[in-house]
Amino acid sequence: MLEHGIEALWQSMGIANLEWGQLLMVLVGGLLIFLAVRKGFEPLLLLPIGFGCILANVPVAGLAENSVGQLLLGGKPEHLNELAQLLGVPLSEVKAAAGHANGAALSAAKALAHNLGYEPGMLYQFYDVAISTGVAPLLIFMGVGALTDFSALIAKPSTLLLGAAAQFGIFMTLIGALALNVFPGFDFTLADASAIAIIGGADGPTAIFLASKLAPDLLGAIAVAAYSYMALVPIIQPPIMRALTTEAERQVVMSQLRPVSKLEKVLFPLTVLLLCLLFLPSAAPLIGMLTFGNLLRESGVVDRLSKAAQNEIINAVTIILGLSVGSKLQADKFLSVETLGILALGAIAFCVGTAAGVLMGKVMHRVSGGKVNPLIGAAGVSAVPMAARVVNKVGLEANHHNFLLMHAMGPNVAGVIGSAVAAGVLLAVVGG
Amino acid sequence: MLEHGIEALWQSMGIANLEWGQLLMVLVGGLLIFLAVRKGFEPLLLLPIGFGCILANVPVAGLAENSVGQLLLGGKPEHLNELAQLLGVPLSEVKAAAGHANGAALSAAKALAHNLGYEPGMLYQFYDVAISTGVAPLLIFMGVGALTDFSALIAKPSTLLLGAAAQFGIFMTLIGALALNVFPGFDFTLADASAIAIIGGADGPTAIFLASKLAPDLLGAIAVAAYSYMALVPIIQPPIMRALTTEAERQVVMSQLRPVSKLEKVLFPLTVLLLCLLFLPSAAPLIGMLTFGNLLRESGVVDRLSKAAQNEIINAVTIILGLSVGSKLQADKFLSVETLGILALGAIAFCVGTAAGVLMGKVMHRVSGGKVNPLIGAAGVSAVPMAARVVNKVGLEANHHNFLLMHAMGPNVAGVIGSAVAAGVLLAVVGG
Amino acid sequence: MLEHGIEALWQSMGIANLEWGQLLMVLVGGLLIFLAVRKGFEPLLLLPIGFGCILANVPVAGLAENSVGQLLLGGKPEHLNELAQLLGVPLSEVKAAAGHANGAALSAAKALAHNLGYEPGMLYQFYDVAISTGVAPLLIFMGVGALTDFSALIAKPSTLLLGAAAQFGIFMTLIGALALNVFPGFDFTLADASAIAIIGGADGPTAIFLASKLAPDLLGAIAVAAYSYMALVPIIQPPIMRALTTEAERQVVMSQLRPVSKLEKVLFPLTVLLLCLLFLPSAAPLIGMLTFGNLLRESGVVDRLSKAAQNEIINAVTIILGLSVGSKLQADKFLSVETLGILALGAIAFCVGTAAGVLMGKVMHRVSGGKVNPLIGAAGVSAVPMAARVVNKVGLEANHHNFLLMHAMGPNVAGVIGSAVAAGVLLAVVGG
Amino acid sequence: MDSNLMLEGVGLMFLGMGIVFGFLTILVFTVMGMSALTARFGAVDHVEPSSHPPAAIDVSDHRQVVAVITAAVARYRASRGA
Amino acid sequence: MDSNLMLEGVGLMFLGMGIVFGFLTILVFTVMGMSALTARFGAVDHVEPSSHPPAAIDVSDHRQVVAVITAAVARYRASRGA
Amino acid sequence: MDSNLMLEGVGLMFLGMGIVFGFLTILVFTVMGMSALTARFGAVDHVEPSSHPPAAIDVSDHRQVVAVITAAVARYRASRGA
Ligand code: NA
Ligand code: NA
Ligand code: NA
Repeated sequence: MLEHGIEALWQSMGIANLEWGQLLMVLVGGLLIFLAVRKGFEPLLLLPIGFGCILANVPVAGLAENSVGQLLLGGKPEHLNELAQLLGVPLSEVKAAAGHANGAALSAAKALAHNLGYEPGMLYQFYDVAISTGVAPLLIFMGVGALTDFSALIAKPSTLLLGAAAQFGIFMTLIGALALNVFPGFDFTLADASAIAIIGGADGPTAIFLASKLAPDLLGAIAVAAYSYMALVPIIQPPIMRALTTEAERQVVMSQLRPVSKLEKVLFPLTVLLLCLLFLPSAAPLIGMLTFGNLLRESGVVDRLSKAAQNEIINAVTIILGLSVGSKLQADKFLSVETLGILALGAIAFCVGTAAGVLMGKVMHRVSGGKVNPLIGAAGVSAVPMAARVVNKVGLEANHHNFLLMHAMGPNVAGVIGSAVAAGVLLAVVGG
Repeated sequence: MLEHGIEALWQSMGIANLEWGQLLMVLVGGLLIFLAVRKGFEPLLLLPIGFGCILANVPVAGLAENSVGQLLLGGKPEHLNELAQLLGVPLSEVKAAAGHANGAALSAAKALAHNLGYEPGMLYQFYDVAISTGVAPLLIFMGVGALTDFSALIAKPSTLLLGAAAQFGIFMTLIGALALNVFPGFDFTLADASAIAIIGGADGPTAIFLASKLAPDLLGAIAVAAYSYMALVPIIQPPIMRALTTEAERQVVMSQLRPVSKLEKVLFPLTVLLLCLLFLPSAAPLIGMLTFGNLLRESGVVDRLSKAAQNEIINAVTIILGLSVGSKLQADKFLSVETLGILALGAIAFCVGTAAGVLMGKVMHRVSGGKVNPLIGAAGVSAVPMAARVVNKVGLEANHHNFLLMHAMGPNVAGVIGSAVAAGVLLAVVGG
Repeated sequence: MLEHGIEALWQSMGIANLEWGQLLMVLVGGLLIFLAVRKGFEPLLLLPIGFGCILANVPVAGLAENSVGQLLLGGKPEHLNELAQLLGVPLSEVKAAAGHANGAALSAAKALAHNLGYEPGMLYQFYDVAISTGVAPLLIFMGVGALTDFSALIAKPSTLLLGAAAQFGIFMTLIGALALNVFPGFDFTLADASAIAIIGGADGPTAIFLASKLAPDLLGAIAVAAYSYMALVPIIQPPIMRALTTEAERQVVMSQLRPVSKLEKVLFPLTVLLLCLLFLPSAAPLIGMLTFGNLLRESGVVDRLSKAAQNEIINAVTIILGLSVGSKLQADKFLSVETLGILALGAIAFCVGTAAGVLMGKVMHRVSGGKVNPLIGAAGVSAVPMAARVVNKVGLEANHHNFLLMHAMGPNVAGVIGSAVAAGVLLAVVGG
Repeated sequence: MDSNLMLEGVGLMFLGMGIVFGFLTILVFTVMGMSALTARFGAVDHVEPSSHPPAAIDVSDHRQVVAVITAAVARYRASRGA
Repeated sequence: MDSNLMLEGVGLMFLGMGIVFGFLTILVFTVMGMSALTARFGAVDHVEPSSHPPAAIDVSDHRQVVAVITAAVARYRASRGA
Repeated sequence: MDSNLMLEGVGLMFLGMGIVFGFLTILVFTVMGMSALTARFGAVDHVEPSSHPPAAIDVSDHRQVVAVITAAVARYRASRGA
């Protein structure tokens, strides 16, 4: 048994099993960590995602595999035989058959593997608990609600329209994804295209939540694209903002926002929830948790819970969520031309969303008789608070005394609501 | 498919599906939030419960439904057929049959729905993980233990008898619940009556724990009643206290409590645990976690863990617990005459418990030769620390220099142990 | 039914059911708590373990039993009959048969008990979620990574060899465990022996992780031994260190360590991970989480997450982990001659590991031309940071100006990596 | 088939943007109405200080916070002295 | 049937109050005994300062606390200065 | 059988110690190489201060920390005054 042991050990070594794809994905993971650590690209998410990516591609270990995957990876021949028998295929096709199994067959295969003593890998368990259930992105959304001050939006509700316009990036991307199907190698369903499109929402938890429901296989690429482009907002947005506005428009100084009462702040999340209940129940998980977190914050009577949502819970969940997303960056799923398509579409999504927001800003500029600086429309893509800061910066370039930050916060947080609404529409129509 | 999409979207809108019951429950949820935020009614629990109530009654979304409920809500005809076939009923009766399924049939129906791709709603998942398992109320009880100083009780153990007497409210309520069965519309089993009775324990986690074991369908109403009346303690108790005591009794000044050594504080939770082990193992989960939390606190060597139990854990669990309890406030379960009965019985429970505590206080007043102020008996209902503060306030009315707060803390924390013991009895006899 | 109730209550009392073994285990739990609280023996773990031990041995309650165990404990006769039928044994043998069931039979028995309404006990649930899955020890290992500063090791990587040598304690113990099989009452398999051997790693989470995979039944004894001996390091190590070194060797003053750059600290965890990926994927869960935690710490861009890993997460997980380990201290499993063997082997493991580390230190002393103080080899067993402090203390005895603490930190943290590597080898060869 | 899918996508785009704009426009007016109502009943805008601090579980909070801060400040001073 | 249930309820009431009083009465005496024993062995009532701080995982705690507090106090001052 | 198991155990010991030493020896050299490379590119050793604080979710963090500390210090003082 010892020779068998040594042989087993050698067979268990990474270098004896490392595939090119896995090596490439390890480099991708390293790149994500590099971007997070050295370039400050959304490190709270991209560092765990990058690390999870490396772990998911450790050969043999199968950290991102379910119990059936573990059986396939290191299973004894008799166990593989049992699995083949269960799936009704010859032994040579068991791997492919298991990969395509779903519904009752997958459940049965998992039960068999579990009874034979194979347990799912660590990252798979994280994914199963945190993302499959939808719980992790929703808890993060609750934390976002508890961290967000909607005052600017309440003071000037018309900025909600800027948050609406910027969602055009989502739907243009949807068209783009379907258009890509004319190229060989692309075969996006309407569900796939919808999941990809949500990148244009510029909102991480919403993107992860929707992708986990509509296209789990693409989740890794979608999350990476969403967070990467959010980090690139300061580079992507300014040229578009400058191209679409005149110097005079950019110089517009906006009047100070009125103060907002505590009661308004308490009623705002309840108002949003009520409208969601009446008109778009499919957005209820997202809008519900966002407004719940915000109510914890604004009610003023549950500071313990508000702080927990803003700190302990969001931090712990972010760690698990990041590793779980990373688990979807397995070579065989990520290394495809579709991923390149998703990355390209993501860039388009941000550009179109920004442009749509700015154009809507120009409309409001006209309608308001010049009181609205169209730049703030760019903040409608969300990417809170980076997009608002970018608006402020571009505004300052045009007029050194023009601080647009607070005015951009309105469309900025409106964009969060807007993309949750868009996600609700996609879930209702495509996910039904 | 697009027309189908629009049709699906309209069908998916809340206003097209909102039932009267759901609308009413949304108002109930709003009322709970109002009481929590504006009136300070136990906001840590009632705010999440109220919000969970609204979410649970969002039409179509089915946030509080299990996977079978999701299938029934939005399932394709062929899937409904499969379910009907599984349950052995015609298609027209599948909803009713699924609602009554339990045991193996329910397991099979859930497996079918899961294999067909239906996933339980967010709130159902929270409930399933947090309350069905009993874990959330027990973790909160651990936190209560870590937050509670039993010194006053150790200094004067005889006050435990006051905590015992106040549990009479529990058992009178049990009789009351059974008596209600003479009215049409009421059909409480012994298990139902026991779960309702525990409201008299004036202890939230104990009530939720017991109700989840004995009468899950009534859990929502029971939890709402328990926390609401706990918030009303300053209004409910004083008249009863004044009616049952003489001015002279209320003026009794009690001698200062002796200091308690650190060793006593460490041994106290172990002592309680040991008695529970010997005499009432069915109370072991509750008493075990309470004394564990208290040992973390008093041992002085695990401050990291004690602080975690008092803060991070209890806060995070409270959020999930509150939303989970709210998920049980679905219209079809909550809107019944039984709920009104539970609310009425809850009021009786608090009144009887207070009265029994005060009367026992009078007994101790006599026996001790006038050294005990009978008011402190009212604190025996627990509702820590509100009941003790009420005692202090009523005592100060009678004698402006009579601070009873510390003396009332003894029966107050004794009431926590007392109601856990009562819960253990009910579990052993009724839950067996 | 009331007489039945009283009878049921008496039958449900602890004193009517307390077995000698349970009483003994309650005393063992009390002893662990005493050692934790009064003697400062690793209280963060031993206090929860001790408390969990008492809870697991509460008679009747079955807090550490799965749903099948609950059925056996308090099941109705007809349910016991169903179980016997399922297992294909007569009613009289159902207890034994259920105890030995595994694989598909166990799954079926659990499903039956669940469908009949029996739910697993609280501690069993904790164990199932926290340890069976491997998640809790891995999250603690992440926290250890986030709390550990590897600077000393990076400054002097050759000290890794001291961490390697000290793992000899592990493999000698493995031989010892197999040798015990010559005595009646011992029947350790290679998996059992491997799980026991890991005590020599002097690393709690690694020991719990490996034992949960290779020998869950022995996990309680292994964890207790590991943490107890870690607390005894200041007593166990010094005599061995003095016996194996000369006064002159102990007086060696080592040159100050070079400063380590931030970039090195960031690259170190990635380097370790890469080697693990290439050469020992079976250690990937342990090494992965350790290096992930360390990267969170050193990257400097995710302080929120690093603090969460060091505090909230590790504290909450420690509480659950401790109680879960305690649940494995049930009388029928713990009270056996094998436990005594494990305790004896654990002592050997620490002694041999210490000796091997010191001897390797002597080799490095020679090779380096006397620059290395051989005492620091003793820190290679890990037991961070206690072993390093012991080295410092023994060094100071020999030379009052000889502060070895920083030099001992290198081998000390190397020992953590070393035992994770050893665990990986054992998993690959034995667990395959 | 493909052009069919494309058509569906375009339809979804119009539908989606319509609903997003519709929903947020309704929200604009609802928030305006809410603010107007709030302003009218502005007198009640101060949460009455609840006479009874509500949280049973907060019983020892205050003392703990003080203790934690005391310890923290002491350590901070010690660390400055060191 | 109903009156039967009622009878059971009354029985449960007596049983329950009996056990609650019984349990807590035993607890009264046990706690008294525990306190008496404790007083007798009062000399050992001070936890000996453990010579070795026990928590392996606490290694960098102190430094971190100091760092956190230092940062916090600095921010506090900055915020006052602002 | 038993001696067979013993043999396996001895084999596992040699294998295990071999791999532990092998792995850690490779690690020694890799870390040395890493440090050498790092020293060569030491000029880039300072993380460029990212012009955009990255965390969307940190938006209100600073203000909260200040608020918490302010409150804490106020309580601390109150507790000293008391
Ligand atoms: Na958005
Ligand atoms: Na009570
Ligand atoms: Na070690």
